Amino acid sequence: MTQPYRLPTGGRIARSRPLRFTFDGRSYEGYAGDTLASALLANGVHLVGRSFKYHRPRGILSAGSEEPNALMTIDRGAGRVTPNLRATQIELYDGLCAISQNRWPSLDFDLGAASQFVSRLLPAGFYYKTFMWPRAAWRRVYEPLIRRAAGLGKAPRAPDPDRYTNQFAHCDVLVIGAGPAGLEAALRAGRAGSSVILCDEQQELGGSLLNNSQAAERLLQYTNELRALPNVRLLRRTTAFGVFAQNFVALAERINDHLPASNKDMPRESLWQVRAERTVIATGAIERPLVFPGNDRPGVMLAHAGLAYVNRYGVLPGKQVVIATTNDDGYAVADALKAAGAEIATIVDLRRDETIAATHGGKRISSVDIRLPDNSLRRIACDLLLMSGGWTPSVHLFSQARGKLRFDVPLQCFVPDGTLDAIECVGGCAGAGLQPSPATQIVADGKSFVDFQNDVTSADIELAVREGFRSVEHIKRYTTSGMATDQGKTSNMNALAIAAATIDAPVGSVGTTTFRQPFTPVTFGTLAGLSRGALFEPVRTLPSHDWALAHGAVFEDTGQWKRASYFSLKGEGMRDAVMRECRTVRAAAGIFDASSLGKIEISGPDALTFLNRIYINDFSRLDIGRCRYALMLNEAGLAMDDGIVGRLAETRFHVTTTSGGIGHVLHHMEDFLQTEFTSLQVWLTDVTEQWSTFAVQGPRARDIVGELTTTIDLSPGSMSHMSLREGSVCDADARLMRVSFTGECGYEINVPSSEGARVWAALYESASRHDASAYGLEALNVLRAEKGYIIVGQETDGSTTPDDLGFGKMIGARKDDFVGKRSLSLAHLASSGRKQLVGLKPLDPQKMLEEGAQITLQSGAPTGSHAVGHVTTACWSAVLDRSIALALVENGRALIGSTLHVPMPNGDIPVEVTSPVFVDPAGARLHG
Amino acid sequence: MQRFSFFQLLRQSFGNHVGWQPHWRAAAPKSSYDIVIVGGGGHGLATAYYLASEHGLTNIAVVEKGWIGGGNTGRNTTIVRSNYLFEESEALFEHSMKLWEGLSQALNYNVMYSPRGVLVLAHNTTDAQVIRRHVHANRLAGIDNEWMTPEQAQAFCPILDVSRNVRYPVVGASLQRRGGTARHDAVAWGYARAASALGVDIIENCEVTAIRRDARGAVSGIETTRGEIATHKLGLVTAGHTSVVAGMAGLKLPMESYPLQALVSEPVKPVMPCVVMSNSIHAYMSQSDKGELVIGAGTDAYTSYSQRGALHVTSQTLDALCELFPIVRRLRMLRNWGGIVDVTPDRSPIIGPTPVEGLYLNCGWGTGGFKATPGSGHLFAHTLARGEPHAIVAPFDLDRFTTGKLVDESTAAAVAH
Amino acid sequence: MLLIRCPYCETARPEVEFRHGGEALMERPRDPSRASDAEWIDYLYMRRNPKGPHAERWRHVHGCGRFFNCLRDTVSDRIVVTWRAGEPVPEVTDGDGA
Amino acid sequence: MVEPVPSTRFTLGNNRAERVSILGIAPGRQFVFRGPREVADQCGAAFGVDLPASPCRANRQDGRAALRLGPDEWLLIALPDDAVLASLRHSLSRFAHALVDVSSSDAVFEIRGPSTALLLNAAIPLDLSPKTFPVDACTRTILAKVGVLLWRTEQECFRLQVARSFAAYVHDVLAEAAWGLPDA
Ligand SMILES: Cc1cc2nc3c(=O)[nH]c(=O)nc-3n(C[C@H](O)[C@H](O)[C@H](O)COP(=O)(O)OP(=O)(O)OC[C@H]3O[C@@H](n4cnc5c(N)ncnc54)[C@H](O)[C@@H]3O)c2cc1C
Ligand SMILES: NC(=O)c1ccc[n+]([C@@H]2O[C@H](COP(=O)([O-])OP(=O)(O)OC[C@H]3O[C@@H](n4cnc5c(N)ncnc54)[C@H](O)[C@@H]3O)[C@@H](O)[C@H]2O)c1
Ligand SMILES: Cc1cc2nc3c(=O)[nH]c(=O)nc-3n(C[C@H](O)[C@H](O)[C@H](O)COP(=O)(O)O)c2cc1C
Ligand SMILES: [Zn+2]
Repeated sequence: MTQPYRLPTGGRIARSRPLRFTFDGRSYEGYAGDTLASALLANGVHLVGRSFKYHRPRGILSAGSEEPNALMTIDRGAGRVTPNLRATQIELYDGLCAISQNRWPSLDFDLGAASQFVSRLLPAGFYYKTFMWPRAAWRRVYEPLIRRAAGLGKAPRAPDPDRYTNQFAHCDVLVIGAGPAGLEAALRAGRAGSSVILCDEQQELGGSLLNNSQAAERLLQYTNELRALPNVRLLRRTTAFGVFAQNFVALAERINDHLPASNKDMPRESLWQVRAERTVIATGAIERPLVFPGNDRPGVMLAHAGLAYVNRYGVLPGKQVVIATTNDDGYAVADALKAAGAEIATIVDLRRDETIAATHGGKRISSVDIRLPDNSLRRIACDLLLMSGGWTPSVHLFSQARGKLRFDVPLQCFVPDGTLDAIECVGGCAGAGLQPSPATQIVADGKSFVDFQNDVTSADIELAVREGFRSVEHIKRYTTSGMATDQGKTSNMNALAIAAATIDAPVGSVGTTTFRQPFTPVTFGTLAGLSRGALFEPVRTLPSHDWALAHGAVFEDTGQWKRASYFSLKGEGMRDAVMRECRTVRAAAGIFDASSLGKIEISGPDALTFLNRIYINDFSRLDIGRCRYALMLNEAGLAMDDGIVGRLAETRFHVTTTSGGIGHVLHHMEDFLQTEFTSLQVWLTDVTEQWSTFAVQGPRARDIVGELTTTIDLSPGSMSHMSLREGSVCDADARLMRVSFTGECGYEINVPSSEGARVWAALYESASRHDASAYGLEALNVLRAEKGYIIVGQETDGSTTPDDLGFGKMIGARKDDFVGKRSLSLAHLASSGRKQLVGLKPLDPQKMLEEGAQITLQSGAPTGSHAVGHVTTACWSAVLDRSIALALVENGRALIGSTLHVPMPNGDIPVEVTSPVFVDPAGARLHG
Repeated sequence: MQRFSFFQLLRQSFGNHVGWQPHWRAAAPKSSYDIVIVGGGGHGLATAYYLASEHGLTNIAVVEKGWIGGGNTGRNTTIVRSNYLFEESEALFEHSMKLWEGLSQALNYNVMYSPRGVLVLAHNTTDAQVIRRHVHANRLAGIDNEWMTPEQAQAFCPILDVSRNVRYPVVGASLQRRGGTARHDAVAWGYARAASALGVDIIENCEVTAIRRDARGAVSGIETTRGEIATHKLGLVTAGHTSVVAGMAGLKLPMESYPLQALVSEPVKPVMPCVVMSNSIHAYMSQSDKGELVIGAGTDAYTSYSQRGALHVTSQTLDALCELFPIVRRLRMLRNWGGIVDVTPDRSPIIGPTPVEGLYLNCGWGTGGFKATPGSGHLFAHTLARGEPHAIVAPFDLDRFTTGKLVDESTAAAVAH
Repeated sequence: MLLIRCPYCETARPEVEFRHGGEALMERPRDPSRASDAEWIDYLYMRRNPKGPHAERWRHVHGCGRFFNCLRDTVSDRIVVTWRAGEPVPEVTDGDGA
Repeated sequence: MVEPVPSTRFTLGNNRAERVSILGIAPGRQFVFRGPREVADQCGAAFGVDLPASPCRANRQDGRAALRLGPDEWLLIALPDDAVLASLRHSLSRFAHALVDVSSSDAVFEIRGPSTALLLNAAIPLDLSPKTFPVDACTRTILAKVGVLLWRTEQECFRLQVARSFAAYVHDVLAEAAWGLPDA
């Protein structure tokens, strides 16, 4: 028979829409409007999972997001496997496939349950006391065993194909929770014309009203009116999971997990990040379980969960019911179940000194032993035990917002103590309308579970206290109570009460553990949102990108930029391509897209003064139309960035930075300009993307550029090395600099970026006519290393001074001050024996060095020897046809000519220390 | 001290575990101590333990304002490694690594040191250069660290995506096999238990509110929420709060306190055998023995003592991890918290004496001091006992800021934690 | 994500538009070359790092680009007030500057 | 002039296209003007549009616009064939200021439709309600992971500028967000 426990009438399910689903491969039927939990109960399935540590059979405890037991894996096909979902929150859809967890080989027959027999050996914290011998066994034996046993569900094997989105939102009032309290708050604000967002984690608005068959009419009125208000946004299936500083609230909306697999034209989940003028927390209260021996058996359920299954889902979770309660709610629930046709076997009222002493049954409860006031035991048969230990307000969000709590004695729980600036709690969450529930004695011989999911018993908590763990935070960590996926929603108050009783301190003074977000677990994908794949991080491309793609470029990443590493012609390998490009540049010329270089236009009457204070150089004699290599330090005196400063006019400069450096450099400059050199009239404009920059380098560079401009006189007499001209190139406005990063005669053409691709194409045509070709980053690296030109970040490492780089003379000696100058005279920065930039030539010219390799004075240096330096750049020089390197070496300049050693795994490589300039030290090519 | 062992466990299990004793004595403050350690985190407790066990000094108190191990020790991502770049740091962290290897046995407390390997990923040429420089430096120093191809890295950590067509491809990685994780709480409790057994007073709920100094300016004692305590040697081991406590002695430090967040996922069956760190994309992850993925990132942008951070920082960590490990996108964040890390200008710790006589510092471990816990305690105990820095910690003195001899791992290394 | 009022844009803006600029009201020695090592290091590295009200700088880097000052409680992260660089520290009433 | 973004309407899934469209448009001529208020007035006079005095506001006239981006910074926008730069330079030559041609820097999108603000708020944390961000409000801000310039030109239309190398990213973010747009 299908759905034997479904009531003939009642509930909010759609009986006209039957749905099929499977649980552990068996097929069942439920209705639209069911959760997986209610549908399983309708089919009489109570055993739904196994506990974390002892693998005890577990049933459904609750009807909401607080569920600790009924965790399932939902399989929606490859990559769409989600572990650890709560059956009480999973909405039924046709074809739903649920799988139980933490059992092997099956839920019914689980070998892991054997751990119950040794459970005596596994009290709280047992693992701190053993598994220490022999030493290596922890890693090899014990830890792998523990790891295999632990963990709940299995992670999916394939990447998640679903998509996620994000929404920032602003409103006057955010209401969290759509029970009666939240609905009313939202209505009041909505009617007053405020913009309102009302969210609830459930599929239907209504909260506790959904469980009340008499309230259906009222609920409908509420929701109809809210829906009609255009200034109210209703977000169902949306959990408010975090409250951050300044009333910033994060919500996770589940958009399509409740729909059959076919419906995929929408994101799976959305992250709402809400800023409201005012937040109303109306998250209600969670019923507390009772702690007694065997309280974890399938068929033991929270009283109001029983009510919810009857009234909301039309399911009778049991026919013969025992109710155990500390408050009057238990009686109301009894009435409702009775009305639905259940037999109420008895009501155990803990206020009358009665308790549950034990439960019996295998995978489902079959009877309970009740200890009567006279200490006698009475066994009563039942198939359902409903319990109510009072209510715990859901103060999680209020507490996350750093709201203060106070212990309420009649309710035996913590409630909000006042309100916060923009946040208030209403309804059950504020402790309003909750049944008083006196503290009752907790009987606990035999396993009485406090934290169901992590299998923490009352004995574990007592043990922790006995072992000296008296702070609640210690007790939590030692026992792991409250650390499971439900974060102790049903257990924390009970754990506290037991701890307080054991320590013999008032519960209020023991305090709670810290509430942290998320309220319920949130999908990583939801938090990542749109940021995925190509959207994870912008890809920035150069003006020549499409051309490069078509010309065999192999790209590499520099920050966000994709830059050509080399151009592979007719299947050339990297090394061949790089060597060809190097030779071409030195023999004819090469063109290189340097557009990623940062560019700043600096103008204003005090621009020169400003530059003099920012760079180590003295620009006072830099004429209009000239440029200069410049080095910038941080205030600690260490090299930070370099570039070219070109003077366009008396009060205007064109300045370049490294490709990654622009943000950083501009920030640094603005910092000094705005807060230190405030009297200077200077303005900085980032023109990085205004200008495309193409380098043309090589003996024929002049011929190539000459073909593209008629307005600029390139003759060496007119435009010598380090000069700057404005004019036009390829009919585009251009800034042309004669500069070189290769040691060859070279130019950098700057044209407006909108013309970049066109000019590049023309440049390539012209270059081709002169036997020149494009070159990439790798060749550039070789060409500049042959000249001993540094790359900031490669030859420098955040501990490098100008003098270390051989730039001592570049420092404007007549300048009183520049950023970083004062630090250069600190003892260590001015000391001898610092690492200095030198060249290295392996004695065996064929031997390549590795970048980052260490350098020692002696050969065969034993382990632990001091490294006098390291290789910063290593490459094969095409023109010298040998291996060369740059390095930072202690006292390096004094060591030129001597031999040092580079220890490698298979032996030392002896190297000669040389000048860092390997090619054309006199600069004839440069100035040619 | 009641010895922990399997047999003890067995024996106690027959007595329903009523025979277990407190791990450490809940001491009340005495009127004076030879040395007072302020801060009951891993470093402070380790210091006390080594003072007692190696220097025979047992009239020692550790005063902790809350519960021991509740600071950064109790909220860190537990990565242990020693593959630092500079010789000074290599010596410091390797000293610690050696102690980790026998720590469970030394303390008779299973700290679950798990040398499962730490992979550091390179995503571009610069990363690769930096990481290989570490590998070379470490090999010379005798510290294990090896360079791996993307395929080798994936073989070691199968859920890693090493395909080339992703936004940040893995171009290589370094692996320190002896690196791994340890159980944070157990480290604090294990040191506390062993120190307590040797006579050290561990005093919880005892916040230092003032530092007393005599006419010469030397330390003479402290005021706490549990009364005054006299002492002539004070070791501040208060991590994120060091500026506050040092301020009580009129000291201003080169230090700022930032929020650093971490999070765990819901537990799942083992998917991740090692620790993976990626600096370019600012994230690192491992899986605890209980099954949660333990995840951390860079600090939040502003200084704060609020022990929480911003959601966008967490989001950015997770988007990066979902790119590196595509299967985790569907897993769920269970808990997200923050710590307060004390960051120095060169991201290296400060250990040693101060201009205030009798006042010693052990702080500035920033985002990466958990791994140093045993070594830091060991060397700081030596420094306190002898009144002068141990050679390994000498380069990490406060003076280095005045001479400019910084040990700047951050700029060179681009790797934290 | 903090909400920070930019005193130049005169509106409260999300934290991601800003960059933290460290402790405010630090004096760079007027003539660094005359500063002693101790004075220089004090400016360069020593920080108050207070627990409680903290005067700090922010830059509205993805907005108007200006540096400004801000008084924030580092325990609650509550922003008390923000003001323009170079202007006197405003009198703090209990209003929320954000 | 080659446009960084093709001037086409991007298709959005389902009926979402009716709620919002994203169009790449020509940036026109653009200049950054920096200088003190007095010079800004001169500049406004020469440009024919007063440079706004209130923060984050735009003034417009006859195809030209002046956006105040910072206390001493304005972005001047003119039509593509507007040769105003030379005359501006001339009128300002006596004053301390900066005037920088940035016409090629940015790509420009026009985003239009009843759900425009909702779409932008998928990636921009700013409050874009007409109350706080009315027509002719403008500012630099953050969209997903990049800095952008946002200007509300009509109740249901925004102009969004971004450095050209980020254009593809911004477009793709908006397209993905549009696909997952919540109900209005
Ligand atoms: C999220 C996060 C992740 C991290 N990840 C790693 C990692 O993977 N690997 C790694 O090596 N490191 C990591 N770290 C850093 C590491 O946690 C710390 O460097 C280390 O734990 C510091 O230990 P400690 O004992 O010095 O400080 P703490 O454990 O913070 O102890 C300091 C103690 O001082 C107490 N105290 C403060 N003020 C007073 C007072 N006035 N009176 C008395 N007591 C006081 C505090 O309550 C605290 O208990 C991480 C840190 C964080 C926050
Ligand atoms: N029998 C009792 O003692 C008891 C228990 C609860 C409520 N009530 C009565 O019901 C009324 C309380 O109603 P209420 O509105 O305060 O509570 P409620 O339980 O009716 O509603 C709370 C709602 O908040 C939602 N919610 C909780 N946490 C959430 C989160 N983080 N994000 C999104 N949604 C979340 C829940 O799904 C639920 O719909 C009171 O009048 C009270 O008397 C009584
Ligand atoms: C390595 C590690 C693993 C953790 N695992 C869990 C966990 O499984 N469940 C949990 O609730 N918290 C876990 N936590 C977080 C703690 O509950 C807690 O958030 C953290 O110690 C910070 O303390 P606080 O949140 O009380 O301030 C873990 C923390 C660490 C450092
Ligand atoms: Zn601003």
